Amino acid sequence: MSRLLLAVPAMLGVFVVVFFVIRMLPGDSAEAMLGASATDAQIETYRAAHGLDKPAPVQFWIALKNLFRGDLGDSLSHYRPVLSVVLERLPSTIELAAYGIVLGSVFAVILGVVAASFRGRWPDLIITAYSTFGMSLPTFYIGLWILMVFAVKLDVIPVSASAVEGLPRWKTLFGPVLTIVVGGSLVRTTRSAILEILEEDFIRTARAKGVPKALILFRHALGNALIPIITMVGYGLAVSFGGAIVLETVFGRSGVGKLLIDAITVRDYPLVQGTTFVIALFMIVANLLTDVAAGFADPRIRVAGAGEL
Amino acid sequence: MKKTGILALCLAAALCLGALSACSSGNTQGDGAPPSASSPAPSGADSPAADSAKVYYMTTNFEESWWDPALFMQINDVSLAPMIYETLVELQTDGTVAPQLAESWDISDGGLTYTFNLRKGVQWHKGYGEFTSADVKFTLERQTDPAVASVNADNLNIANIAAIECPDEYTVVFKLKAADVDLLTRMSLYYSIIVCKAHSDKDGVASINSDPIGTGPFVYDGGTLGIKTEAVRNTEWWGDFTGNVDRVVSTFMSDTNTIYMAFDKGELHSTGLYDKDKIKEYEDKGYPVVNVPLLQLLYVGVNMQLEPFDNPVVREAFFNAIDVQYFLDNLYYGTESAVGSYVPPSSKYALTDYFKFNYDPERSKQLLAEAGYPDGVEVTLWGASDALGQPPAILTQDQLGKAGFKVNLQCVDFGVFIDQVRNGTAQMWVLYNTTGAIADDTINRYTSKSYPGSNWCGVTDAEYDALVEAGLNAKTEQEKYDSFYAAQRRLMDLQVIYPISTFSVGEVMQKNVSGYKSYGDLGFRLQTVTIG
Amino acid sequence: MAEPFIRIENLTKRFSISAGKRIRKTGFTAVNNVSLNIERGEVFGLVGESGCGKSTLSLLVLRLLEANGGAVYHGDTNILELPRRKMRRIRRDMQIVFQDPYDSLDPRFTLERIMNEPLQIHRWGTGAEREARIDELFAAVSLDKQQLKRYPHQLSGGQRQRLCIARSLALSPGFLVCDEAVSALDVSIQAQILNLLLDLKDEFGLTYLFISHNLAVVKFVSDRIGVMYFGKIVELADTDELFDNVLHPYTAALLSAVPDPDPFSEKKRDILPSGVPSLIDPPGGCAFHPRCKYAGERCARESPELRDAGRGHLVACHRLEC
Amino acid sequence: MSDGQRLLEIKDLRISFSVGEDTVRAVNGVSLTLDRGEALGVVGESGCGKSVTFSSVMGLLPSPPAVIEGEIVFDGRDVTKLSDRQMRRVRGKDIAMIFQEPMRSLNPVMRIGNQIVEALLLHGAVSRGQVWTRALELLKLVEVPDAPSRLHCYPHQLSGGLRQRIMIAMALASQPRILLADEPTTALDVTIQAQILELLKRVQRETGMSIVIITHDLGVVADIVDNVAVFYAGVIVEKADKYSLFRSPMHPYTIGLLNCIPTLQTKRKRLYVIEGNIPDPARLPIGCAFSPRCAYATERCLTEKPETRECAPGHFCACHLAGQIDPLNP
Amino acid sequence: MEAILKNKFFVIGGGIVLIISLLVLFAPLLTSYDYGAVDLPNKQLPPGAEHIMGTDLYGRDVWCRIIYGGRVSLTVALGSTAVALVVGTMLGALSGYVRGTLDFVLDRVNDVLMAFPMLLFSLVIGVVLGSSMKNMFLSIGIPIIPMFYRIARATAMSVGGRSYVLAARAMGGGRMRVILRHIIPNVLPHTLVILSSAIGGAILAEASLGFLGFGIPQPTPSWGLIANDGKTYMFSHPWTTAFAGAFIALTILGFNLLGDGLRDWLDPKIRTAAKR
Repeated sequence: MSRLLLAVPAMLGVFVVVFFVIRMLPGDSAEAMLGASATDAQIETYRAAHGLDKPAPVQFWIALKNLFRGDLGDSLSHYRPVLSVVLERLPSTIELAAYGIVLGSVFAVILGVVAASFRGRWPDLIITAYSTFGMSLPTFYIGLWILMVFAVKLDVIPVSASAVEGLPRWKTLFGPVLTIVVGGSLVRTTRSAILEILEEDFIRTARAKGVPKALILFRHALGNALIPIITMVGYGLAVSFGGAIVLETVFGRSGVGKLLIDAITVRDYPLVQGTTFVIALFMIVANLLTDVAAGFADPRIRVAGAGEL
Repeated sequence: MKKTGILALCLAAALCLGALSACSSGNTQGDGAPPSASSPAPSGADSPAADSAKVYYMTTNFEESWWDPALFMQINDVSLAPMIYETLVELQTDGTVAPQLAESWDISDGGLTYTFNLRKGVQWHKGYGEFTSADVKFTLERQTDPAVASVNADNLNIANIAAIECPDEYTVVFKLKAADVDLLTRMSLYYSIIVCKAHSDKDGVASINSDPIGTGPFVYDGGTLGIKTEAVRNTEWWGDFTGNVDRVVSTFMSDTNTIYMAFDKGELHSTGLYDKDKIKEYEDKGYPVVNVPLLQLLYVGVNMQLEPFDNPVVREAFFNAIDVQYFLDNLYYGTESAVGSYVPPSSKYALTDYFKFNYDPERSKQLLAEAGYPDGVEVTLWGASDALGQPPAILTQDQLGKAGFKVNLQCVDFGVFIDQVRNGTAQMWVLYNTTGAIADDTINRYTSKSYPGSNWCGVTDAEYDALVEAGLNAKTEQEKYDSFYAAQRRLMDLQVIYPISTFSVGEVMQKNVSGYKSYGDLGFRLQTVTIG
Repeated sequence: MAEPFIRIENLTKRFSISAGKRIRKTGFTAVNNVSLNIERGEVFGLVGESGCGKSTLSLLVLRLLEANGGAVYHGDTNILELPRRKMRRIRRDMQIVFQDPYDSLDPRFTLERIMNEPLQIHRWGTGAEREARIDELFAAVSLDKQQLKRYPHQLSGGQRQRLCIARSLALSPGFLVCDEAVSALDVSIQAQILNLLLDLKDEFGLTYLFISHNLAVVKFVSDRIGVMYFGKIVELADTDELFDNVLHPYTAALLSAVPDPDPFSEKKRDILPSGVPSLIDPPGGCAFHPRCKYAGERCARESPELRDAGRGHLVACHRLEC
Repeated sequence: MSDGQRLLEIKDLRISFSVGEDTVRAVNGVSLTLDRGEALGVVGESGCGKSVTFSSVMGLLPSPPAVIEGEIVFDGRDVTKLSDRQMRRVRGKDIAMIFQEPMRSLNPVMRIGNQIVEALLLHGAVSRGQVWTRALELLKLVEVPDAPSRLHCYPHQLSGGLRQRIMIAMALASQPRILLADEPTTALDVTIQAQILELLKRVQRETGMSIVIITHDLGVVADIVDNVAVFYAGVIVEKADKYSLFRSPMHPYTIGLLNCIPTLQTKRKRLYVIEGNIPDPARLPIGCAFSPRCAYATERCLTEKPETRECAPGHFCACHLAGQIDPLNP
Repeated sequence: MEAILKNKFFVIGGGIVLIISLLVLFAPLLTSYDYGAVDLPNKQLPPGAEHIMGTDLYGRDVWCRIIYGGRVSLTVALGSTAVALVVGTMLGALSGYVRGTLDFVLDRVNDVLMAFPMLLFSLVIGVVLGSSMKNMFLSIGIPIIPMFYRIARATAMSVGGRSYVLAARAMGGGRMRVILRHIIPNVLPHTLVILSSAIGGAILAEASLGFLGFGIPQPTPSWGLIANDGKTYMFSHPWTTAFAGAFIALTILGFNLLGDGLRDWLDPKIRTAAKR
């Protein structure tokens, strides 16, 4: 609950930072949008029409007032309210991030557990090497290869998923999600979390009780390892969202990441502010959810009441 | 220890197999014929109607923004626009104009009155009624409407139009203040696309951006700009629709690799490529390629207000430092040609036979030494960092390096690039410069009143200004040609712009696509195209 | 009687915990209005079970923890109100030895740097004088000089505790707090350190506040002993007086609970029921009444004050008055 | 008291670990027996090998680092040779173990009830049906107040004493014949310690199982056990019934220990002290391990490892000078 | 010290990083080509005798560009992570030990930094400052600061409670002295451990920025740029991207193994697990 209240200053912080940072970008929307052949007259008309000629503080005050009314202003490059442009593309990015994180985590946790249980022996080395290697390859590299293999060679999915009508959902997601899963870094976190927990005293008690190895691993060790893993998932979101920008370019998905890149290129201030605001909101809510989930997994937080001294 | 570990391992393996089999099973659902020469319905398209209706898949790789022609900077700002909208007259590839929405026209009292007789029975899309002279009047008058915020008022030379009259539904009369030799050419270009008055009255000024209404061979059929837009064939189109395309789908794809893969798999019927290697590759594989010249020119410009280029000797050295032939042979494989002036040949009033390049790096070093830079001069070369801008920038930097120029290359984000040149802080830059079909803007921008601003080269030459002034106010076409030619010769002599080559796009098409016709205004249109 | 070396008056410390969802601040009193005097040259023992507040008291006396109320007089100045700079000078005279020898030495410091730190903080003497001082201190705690270049993790538990003692004596303080100083050591090493502490007291005329949960160790080393329960001193007397004439029921229970290393003793064991009550909602009146077999109705109502029951034997229990 | 029927026999047990170059010899030839119903006290300072010995009895030492020689015979079988699967049928069923740190020995994310039920179900001691009632009985056996509500608590909601009782309940789940208690009360306050010791005495009396108390506190040993074995540097230096050990100790180390611990009866102002440091298992001296600290060390002690001899009925000692040292004033 | 040399992760990782650093350092000796020399007629040559790793789309020798590019990529990666390490550790230590309002403010700033996807933040700063190598230190460094800040703050909080800190204060040590002498030296090992994965992240970020067109300006070579140059012909002439990608992957693998080795060696629990 209290963390939610903390999110408000963070959100305002994001809004202010973005507002002024983007204005420091050299060149403005008029120049970037109208291109090299624009005449001075065209640039003046464009600036006047979109209120770019007002001084920054005035623009800031207007933007802030609109923000509280939930209006993120109109996009310069899309001639539509920013909110509608962003909401139109948000689902595709959220869908990508969600499937990526969920499948990625499940896949990574299993590999992490296997690696931990075979500590030091060949499965551990293979899995560690794979996960380190997976993390080392640039996202676009993995993405393009997956596209080449699954789309062109195996003809399992279309290359430009968004172009084709009536495609089953999993086909639109297969490429990008596989890229996230392959590049996932959660394997190492799971492995080290489990290794650390296997040293704890209650594991020794469980062995003294005669609990078999697999049960120790899945019930006792994994149960406790979930807490650090979930927090890492939350943190991994910031990284994977960055990756999403690259993924959307490679797989031709029109998501919020790509929208933001182009908005920056054409200096569409309202759109950049709106998109960053929505992304930041989504990120903070996601971090919050992971905190709550971590709290849920750890009874020491969920069930208050200090032990009788 | 052993048993349980293996159990966990099989679990992981099972998961992977499961994932793989799930997709391979997808394969057996019969995803349409593999990409063969016949009708390459995209393998992903499961919709049964694929084989009866001919759907043309195309792509755009830049961000499309809005449908309102008043905001267009070029005809292909929106890929489907040329097929949805139409103008009064059509620009032919040879520069002459032919009837389109206007069946005939006549010019009277010394070029001050133009009377257009409109085609009868032309219907606006989606039942917005018949096309009348009121639509033409509305299209021109909305240019000055602040709600529209049009950027094309100057292109249409609105200030020179005294009045527009509609004596009846099918005739419209333009009363000019002064003679405008290029009015007809203007009427054929993207900024004079006729928009529907009824639509604007009924749904408001901004409605054009959410639901574009035109009179062209294709009708807008939904989708969002920047993601995917579609248009369906206009069965009641007045013109002769010789092709067999029923629907066209334009998808936004920005990664070149993804585009090549989609094209190789037959998911795209055509795509515009800049990369000459790739074009050559497809040509060798027997794909039909149409070379569409663009109103673009690759050039290296310098700012004569900034040191060292304020010294004419340095500028002369610069004019000997770049090997145009190397560009033509190794970068463009002979598909492009050298240029006579800073205005590309495909633009009206372009001077084609004046500037001759000669490449003499030694002479350039010698000149630099004379100008006081015995061991070469330090300069910063600005370029755009996108896939199009990098190759010429790297080539230029390499060649200048061999001619005594120590070049610090700055390939930056386009916004940053524009800001540098417009503020007059960029010494030297290399760029594909876009011009209009009529050269007015390009020639007018180097007059001293435009510095700093669009006059990046910092030219403040009275003689050039006078020649440009005379050209703009020329009474007859010939007079305009003469003064514009003189102006171009004057600027080339100042040696501030070193034109390298023309630039064109290679429209690569699937083998079964035929009938593509190129148009004077370089618009991409499919009404004559048939999918085999 | 000379002015007491350390005078503690009504010292109180409350900790607040905002427990998770409940924003409302709940808290508990770890040290509840404690007053006691420590004479110069005396070993004052403080004994009590874990959670009774004895360690917190030690941190309050050295002002490593800010108290919520009361005063600590060193000589005639109340150190709780001293400004930072003056406080630094007073600290030279008061030092502390902690329980866990592995936790009280910075793993990244060599022994030499550890010994030099106090001298550097107070810019004491020149390089040579410092080296001599360190040799002198190592000799006092019988540590080998050659080990100066080594790291703490290369020493045994006993050696590390000797190092802590040497470090605390570097600025020749008058007052030394030993907070469970021997509890973490093995029995044979414990005996060596206890003897060392007593020798150092005589040699340097130190005053000790010796804190431990082990009654036998406190009895052996202390001149006077205070018994703490639930943040309060429940009984305070000279060592022999306390053990020969136990008054407070809790102290009696403590004595009986200590396992006697003699198989022949038929010590009847009276086992206290349940455990120490939760600090978050303390019982009313005397904190011990829920576990005390003599508890009367007054005990539940009113918390008893420390009163002198003769021969300086202070006790806080209603049973003795009536 | 034991009824003479042998349960466990450890014969010349040696355990060493290799860490880096040096090998840590934790146990250097330990032999002892445990009969049914016997309460054995195992005393020694840290690093003397007492915990390692009984961890190996439970098969808790992972074999790759640990090298185990000698035999541990239980129920006629040598436990050290059993496979992990076979050992799991013994662990928790016939031999149970509780540990020192109650705060960390219970799984923090599992409810108490589930952890007990897990112990019950493991060895088929109880069918699924009455497993919860059996759990409640166990909690009553270890005197946990209002047991039903405790089943649903998490470990962090209980005090140290309560948690140790839960550990004992879990250990008794399938009526083991031996209970190993490694420093069961060290981390507890003295009043709680008294409660737990009383509980262990009562449980042993009622179930008749034999119990091994590993501790460094001689007071705990004097109170609860029958015989005492004193460990030093991985070897048993002295073993006898508690009365003869306390009244007439023979080994100088035992004598030293008994005299250097302050008790409520101690009057002297200075403690008797055993000089020197705790032996480092990685660098043990050749002769008697205690020789560097022994006041009576002779030339022979420095070179020759003393044999364990029965110097008096039931009183074993590993010292060349056994019987010649006056225990009262060393 | 010798214990660490036995840790196989450390040795393999260290080996890889060492080899690559040597290659990059002695680049001038290993190739005579100029990484900027354009030679279009023989562009896109496959690896052969003349050009061991073939040439890129401008005819430049790929092997030469990769080892020179290594200088840029490693400097950017090390520089940016160094910035993040120093700032993150300092602020984290301060915030974790001092707590109070400073901690609250810094924590909120950290939340703001964390609310941005890493790549986006680098991108904006890169464009604002201009993407010279020096500025890349900031544009890639700043988004990584939270990674170090979080670990430093958590460790500082636990170290703050340790007895040797209390002892230092008891000796009269001022707050600054305690932080510099005790808190930071004991926090640093923990942040150093994640330095390796941060370096991996930095190299990837530089590559991704290049891919999106906001990388270091041409013709200065960096691995990310080389991989990006070859991207358009990735399937017809794969070697440019393959070699660049391999070097990126190997370096990151090396640094990560180095980090693993460091963590196992630094974390006494794992190191002494065998001795139990």
